[in-house]
Amino acid sequence: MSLGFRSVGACAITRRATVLQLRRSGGGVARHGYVLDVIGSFGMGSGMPASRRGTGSVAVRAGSALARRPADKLRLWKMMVQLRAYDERATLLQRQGRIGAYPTFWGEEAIQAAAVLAVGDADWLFLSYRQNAVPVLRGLPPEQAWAYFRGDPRGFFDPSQFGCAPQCVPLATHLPHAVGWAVGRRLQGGDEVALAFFGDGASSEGDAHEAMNLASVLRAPVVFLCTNNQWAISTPLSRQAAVDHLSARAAGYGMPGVTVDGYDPLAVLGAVAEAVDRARSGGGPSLVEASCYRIGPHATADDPSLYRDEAEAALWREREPIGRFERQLQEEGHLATQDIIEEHERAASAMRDAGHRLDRMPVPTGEEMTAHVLAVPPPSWPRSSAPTLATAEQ
Amino acid sequence: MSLGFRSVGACAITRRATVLQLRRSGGGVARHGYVLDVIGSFGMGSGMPASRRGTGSVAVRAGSALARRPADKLRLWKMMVQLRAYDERATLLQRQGRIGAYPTFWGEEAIQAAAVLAVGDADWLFLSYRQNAVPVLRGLPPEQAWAYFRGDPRGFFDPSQFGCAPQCVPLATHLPHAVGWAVGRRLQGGDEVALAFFGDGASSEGDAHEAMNLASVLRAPVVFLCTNNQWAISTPLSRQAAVDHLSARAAGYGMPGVTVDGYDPLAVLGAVAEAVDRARSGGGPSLVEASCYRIGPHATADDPSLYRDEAEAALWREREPIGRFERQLQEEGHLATQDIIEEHERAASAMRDAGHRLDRMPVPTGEEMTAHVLAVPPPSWPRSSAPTLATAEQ
Amino acid sequence: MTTPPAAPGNAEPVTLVQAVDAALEAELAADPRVVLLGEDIGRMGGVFRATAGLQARFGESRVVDVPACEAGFVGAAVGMCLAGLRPVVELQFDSFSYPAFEQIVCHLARYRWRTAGATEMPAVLRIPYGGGTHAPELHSDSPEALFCHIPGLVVVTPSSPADAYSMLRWAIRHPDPVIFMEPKRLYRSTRAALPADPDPEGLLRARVVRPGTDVTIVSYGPSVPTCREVAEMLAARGTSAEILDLRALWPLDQEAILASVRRTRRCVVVHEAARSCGVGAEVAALIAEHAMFSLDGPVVRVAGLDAPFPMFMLEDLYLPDPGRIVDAVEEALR
Amino acid sequence: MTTPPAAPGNAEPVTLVQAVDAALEAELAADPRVVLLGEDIGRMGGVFRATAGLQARFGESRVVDVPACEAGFVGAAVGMCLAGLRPVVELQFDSFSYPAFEQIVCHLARYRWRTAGATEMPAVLRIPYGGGTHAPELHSDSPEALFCHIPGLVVVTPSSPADAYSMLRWAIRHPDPVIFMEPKRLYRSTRAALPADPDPEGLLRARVVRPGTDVTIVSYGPSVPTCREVAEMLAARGTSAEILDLRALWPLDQEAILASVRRTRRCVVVHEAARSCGVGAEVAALIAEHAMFSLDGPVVRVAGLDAPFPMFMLEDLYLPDPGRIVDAVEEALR
Ligand SMILES: Cc1ncc(C[n+]2csc(CCOP(=O)(O)OP(=O)(O)O)c2C)c(N)n1
Ligand SMILES: Cc1ncc(C[n+]2csc(CCOP(=O)(O)OP(=O)(O)O)c2C)c(N)n1
Ligand SMILES: [Mg+2]
Ligand SMILES: [Mg+2]
Repeated sequence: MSLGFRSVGACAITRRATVLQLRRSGGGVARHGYVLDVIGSFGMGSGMPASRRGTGSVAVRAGSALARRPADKLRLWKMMVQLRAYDERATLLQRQGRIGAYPTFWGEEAIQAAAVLAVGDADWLFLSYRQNAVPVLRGLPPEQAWAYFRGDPRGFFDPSQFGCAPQCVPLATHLPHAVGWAVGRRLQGGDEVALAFFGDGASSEGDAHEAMNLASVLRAPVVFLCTNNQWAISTPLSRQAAVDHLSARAAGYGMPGVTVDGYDPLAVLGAVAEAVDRARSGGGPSLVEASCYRIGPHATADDPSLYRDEAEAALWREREPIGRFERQLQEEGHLATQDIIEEHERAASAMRDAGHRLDRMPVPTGEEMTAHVLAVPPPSWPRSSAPTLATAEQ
Repeated sequence: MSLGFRSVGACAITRRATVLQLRRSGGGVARHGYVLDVIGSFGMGSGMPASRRGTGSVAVRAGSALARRPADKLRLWKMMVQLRAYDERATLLQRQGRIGAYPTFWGEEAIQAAAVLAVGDADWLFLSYRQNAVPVLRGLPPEQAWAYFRGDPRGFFDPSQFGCAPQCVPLATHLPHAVGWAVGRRLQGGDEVALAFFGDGASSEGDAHEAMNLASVLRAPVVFLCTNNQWAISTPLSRQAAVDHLSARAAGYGMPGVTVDGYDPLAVLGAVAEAVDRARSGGGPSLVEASCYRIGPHATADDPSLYRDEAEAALWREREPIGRFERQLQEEGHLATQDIIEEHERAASAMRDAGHRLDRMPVPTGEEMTAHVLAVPPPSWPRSSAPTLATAEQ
Repeated sequence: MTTPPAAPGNAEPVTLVQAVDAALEAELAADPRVVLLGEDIGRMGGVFRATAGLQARFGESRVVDVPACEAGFVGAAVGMCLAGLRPVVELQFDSFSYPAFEQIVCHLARYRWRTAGATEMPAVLRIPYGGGTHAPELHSDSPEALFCHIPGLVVVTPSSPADAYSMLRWAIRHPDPVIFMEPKRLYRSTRAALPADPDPEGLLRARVVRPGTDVTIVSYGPSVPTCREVAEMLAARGTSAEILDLRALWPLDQEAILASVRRTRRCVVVHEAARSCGVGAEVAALIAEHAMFSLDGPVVRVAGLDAPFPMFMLEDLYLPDPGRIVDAVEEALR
Repeated sequence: MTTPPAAPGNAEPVTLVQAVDAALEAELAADPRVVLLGEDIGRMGGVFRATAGLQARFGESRVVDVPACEAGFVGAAVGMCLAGLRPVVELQFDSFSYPAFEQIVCHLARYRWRTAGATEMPAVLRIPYGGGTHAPELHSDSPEALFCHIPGLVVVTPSSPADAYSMLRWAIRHPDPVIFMEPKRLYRSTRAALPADPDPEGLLRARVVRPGTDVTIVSYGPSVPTCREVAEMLAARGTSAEILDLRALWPLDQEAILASVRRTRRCVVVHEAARSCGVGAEVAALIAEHAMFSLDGPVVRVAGLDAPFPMFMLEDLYLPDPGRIVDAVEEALR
């Protein structure tokens, strides 16, 4: 068994002019990695088409301003390691035919972990398929998350138990849910915040617009977190939008918009935490864009070499967040090499065990097709005797 | 018969802090009336909520920069007068029970006439219900336009004959049509531009977003012209969007966005003409917002006193575009009072005649329900013998 | 600010739209989790005045005016259900349910299933539907069969003020999502007293509007009064027609339909929605599967055409009228 | 960059999805007004590879990759029709037609009518549909009946590579909007040679897949091969089943259905879409109206449940399988 992690040892960033431009902050050794160029400056720069002008108004956040307590950093790192272990185990399970097609999120761990850390326990997360492991960070057994990909209704869970809505398949359609949930909680006297993940592809759907506008009109406590990984299956960002940064949409809703480096967990944490605070204190919704690159295929069935240069993906793979964060934590003296090896091993072995539990889950019965469709099934239906499948218990 | 116009004699603008702020340009006697405040400045100004910050990036156009040849101005004015006569006659026809519910556009004549003048003959216009008279400016007999409101399929016309798509009832759904048409014409080697009207209410629909984004990605030659009249039936702009100017949306699509005074025909003409030129020369789509106020009810069946202070509407009524433009043309020496009276009389009488022709239109037959649904009706349908109803000919 | 809605148990007869208003008021008052969402429902009280007075009484956060974004606010209603509320959404007109279709099919109808029963979706979508009001294009559609084909939704429609009141109160309390189709043609056509004590159990059952022995006319919503008229005409000619008002379009009251047609041995189904794959097809199929050999005549459907609802000058030709229904009965009796 | 699509008249047998690709290629080559639109159809050749190689051959402006906005690009297709083009839109999966529903119902289906016949809408919406592929949630729906209920649309579905090829070429040339439902379970299940010379007249007619005398099994699309299998099983037991492949779901080939059931006097209808108000209901209603007294048994429907398409471990239980169909035939023969 491999250790299950592919942290990058050397900081071999090549300055490139493609899709997303990164540069070293301050010119010296990167501490918190990379901050995005001020968008206005490269938006106006060499060779950018005039249509990109509009992005000049996007606010930019430097990851370096957002250091946190060491304990938080370590917690964040452990969550990322757990996500990585889950993702790699899931990919393996798929290759072994133990689950069906699986949408890997390899490289997006910083965004997901930081977002979960930035919200409170009572806050809810609204997920796309690519955040399928986020409920695991909140206690869902991994085998139950995988049961979903095995086509087993036991993959379904009770959202209120984990503060996570189920992963949403139709793009952007969960964003209005986040708005309604947040407004609904506020109406009942709560101060909870909804955080909704969506992708660059999803940003083109009408529901993304309707949700952001509705949230801004109702001043709903919602954080819209866009994982802009530059790809929607085979569609590059340039074919998805005529702006480089989707945070440029925020101004049109009168809400703050910010772009952060999605490979920098502290930058994401800072931006999301600020947006969450603002939402909770009545300041309304925000749009946070975490820029990154979809390093893996769209899903296990996808062959990206059909539509993109995989050498580009390989370069981005070197920038993946976990190795970089570990290097930083080591430099700061919070982590030893041994800790790193042990944590990855622990996480990998927990996921291996979960995989075994998945194999032992009983096969669902046909009754489950109709058991939970309606609280009051019509008289013509056979009454189901199956209990609620809130969690898989073995 | 009244002269059919309610031009405002005196320039009695009160500076008010409500919905849309107008001020005199240059502080002296207004030439082209009023230009919008630079949005950034009043967006940041006294008492504006923080959520409005986003509007600071909106470009602003001064109407005064856009003088045109006198002949153009007179043509523009005559079109406005024709629209007014149509609208007032239609309202009368409705009161007399000769047509059904009718959505008056009283006060929006400057926007509609200027837009039609700004595009070329081969360009197409995509309309909402409130632009129902625009095809008349391009030759559709008024009685045929009214037949639509009488519930008569003879109100349907051949879009290619007038370069106008039929008025669209479901909000914003015609905006993607404009994009597809424009892309389609370009693919066939044409250089035509599509101009699409929509309202502040329509701007909240997903289709508005999808169309603007799609147009910007495809660099489609489309001008999106938003008549922001501050109301969507009973919903005020503040409940529709968290920005004061919907042109703020443009930046999010990487397209130019501009707000102009919708009561100033030359300001609208200038902004739309510039956007049309840009579109035609390959510069992609633009968003032009014409700010105004829905002076009339939503439609004849609506009672605005249920939801708004009609005194406010009355104030806006004083700012209506025709009287103001006439004053300006008089000051510039292009027009005498007698010309004004005569033109309004001519227009009103033409519309009165059209009303008579409407009354003489034969009642449609039941065959027309199925005649034009399919080019190839199924064998089980009775074949229709009715010919195409391209125009109502009497 | 407007006419106060009729109170339950009030002897004062009310119209169907007032009954809707009264039901909403009663449920808003009874349960703080009930929230209304819709375009123009607040100050204005809705384009049909079905929510008149409610925002004034219950405030802007329980009677919520929303921007023009049907997918957005139906989606928000799904989210509100997740937060434990019971949203009642007004879709302004039939055709304006189409932009919310994805939210309805993918989420409202499936969320309970997708959470293995852990989540309830007690939302109600109120949809004024049907023609006969001289309305503009796309304001007269009858999309109910679409919703009947979508698993996970309950679809109901009243045909009288009393049913509107009872069924809407029932729908709001029902734990599953209910598509509540309101026959807008009947909004103001008659008045009736509201029932003091609606029977919640019976509301998913078909109602015998008028008993008869020679033919069963199955209908619902806006066509029910027309069928009643037909029954009078037929009675004058010596034919006794039983009128069945389905009330629930999904699930169908299969027993009531089958029992009636087995008795009368003839059946006509009447609705104004398009014929193909409409509710009438489902009723006919039910009979073809379970009662074919009890019948002495064909199951005849009287429906809208498989053509767009026409411009309103022609709508009387499109809508099932007494003449067409009588012809169909004659066909069924042959 | 990918396998070249099979050429028409090529003796080389191809799969159904290759037949789709070949039909698109042939029409793109034959008519410069044909344009393809869809998510991932360009470089990638579509998630099912149904457009493989086409962008390389015809360029980015005729094989147009679009952002993820189904309403937007179906709406754009409506606009392209107005501009005189013949757009062919790929909706990536069945359920992703729902966000485009308003555009389909309000515009694609009504534009010709709304312009009194002056405007044609010769668009084709290609929708891969149905289950049986172990796909994720909302990737196995069968929404065809929804489209059959919408006036103004033609709805067709092939069940073999040869039909896919001929019917798609026909659909692209047809002047009315065609919803072209592609049975994704059959995309790669068999191979067949493409017809050199498809018969355009016959394509809206039902096809007798296998003649028989004792019972008519009416089906379409993905269920046709299952029905053929059932026919073999029944033949072994001495029952002769006639299999009718509808091909066109709207308009139905009423004559063919009625002629067959009048001959066999028994009928079973099979589809995997939900039962209520499905195509099976329409077929049964047609029989109940026009051939009831020719039948010696009930019209039995074998359909999906009125429940969401299940998670894929259970899909074999949901899909009409030979066992359920045989049971239904026995019921019809009783
Ligand atoms: C409404 C809808 N249309 C199409 C799809 C098919 N689809 C699945 S993933 C995807 C791309 C999404 O890209 P993005 O939002 O950037 O998310 P990512 O996959 O990069 O995480 C598409 C088009 C879908 N799931 N939903
Ligand atoms: C999709 C859709 N939803 C709802 C409606 C009902 N409706 C008709 S007009 C209107 C308000 C539109 O306001 P706006 O876009 O500002 O245009 P205006 O009426 O001011 O010209 C609404 C909600 C509709 N026509 N279409
Ligand atoms: Mg992406
Ligand atoms: Mg408006």
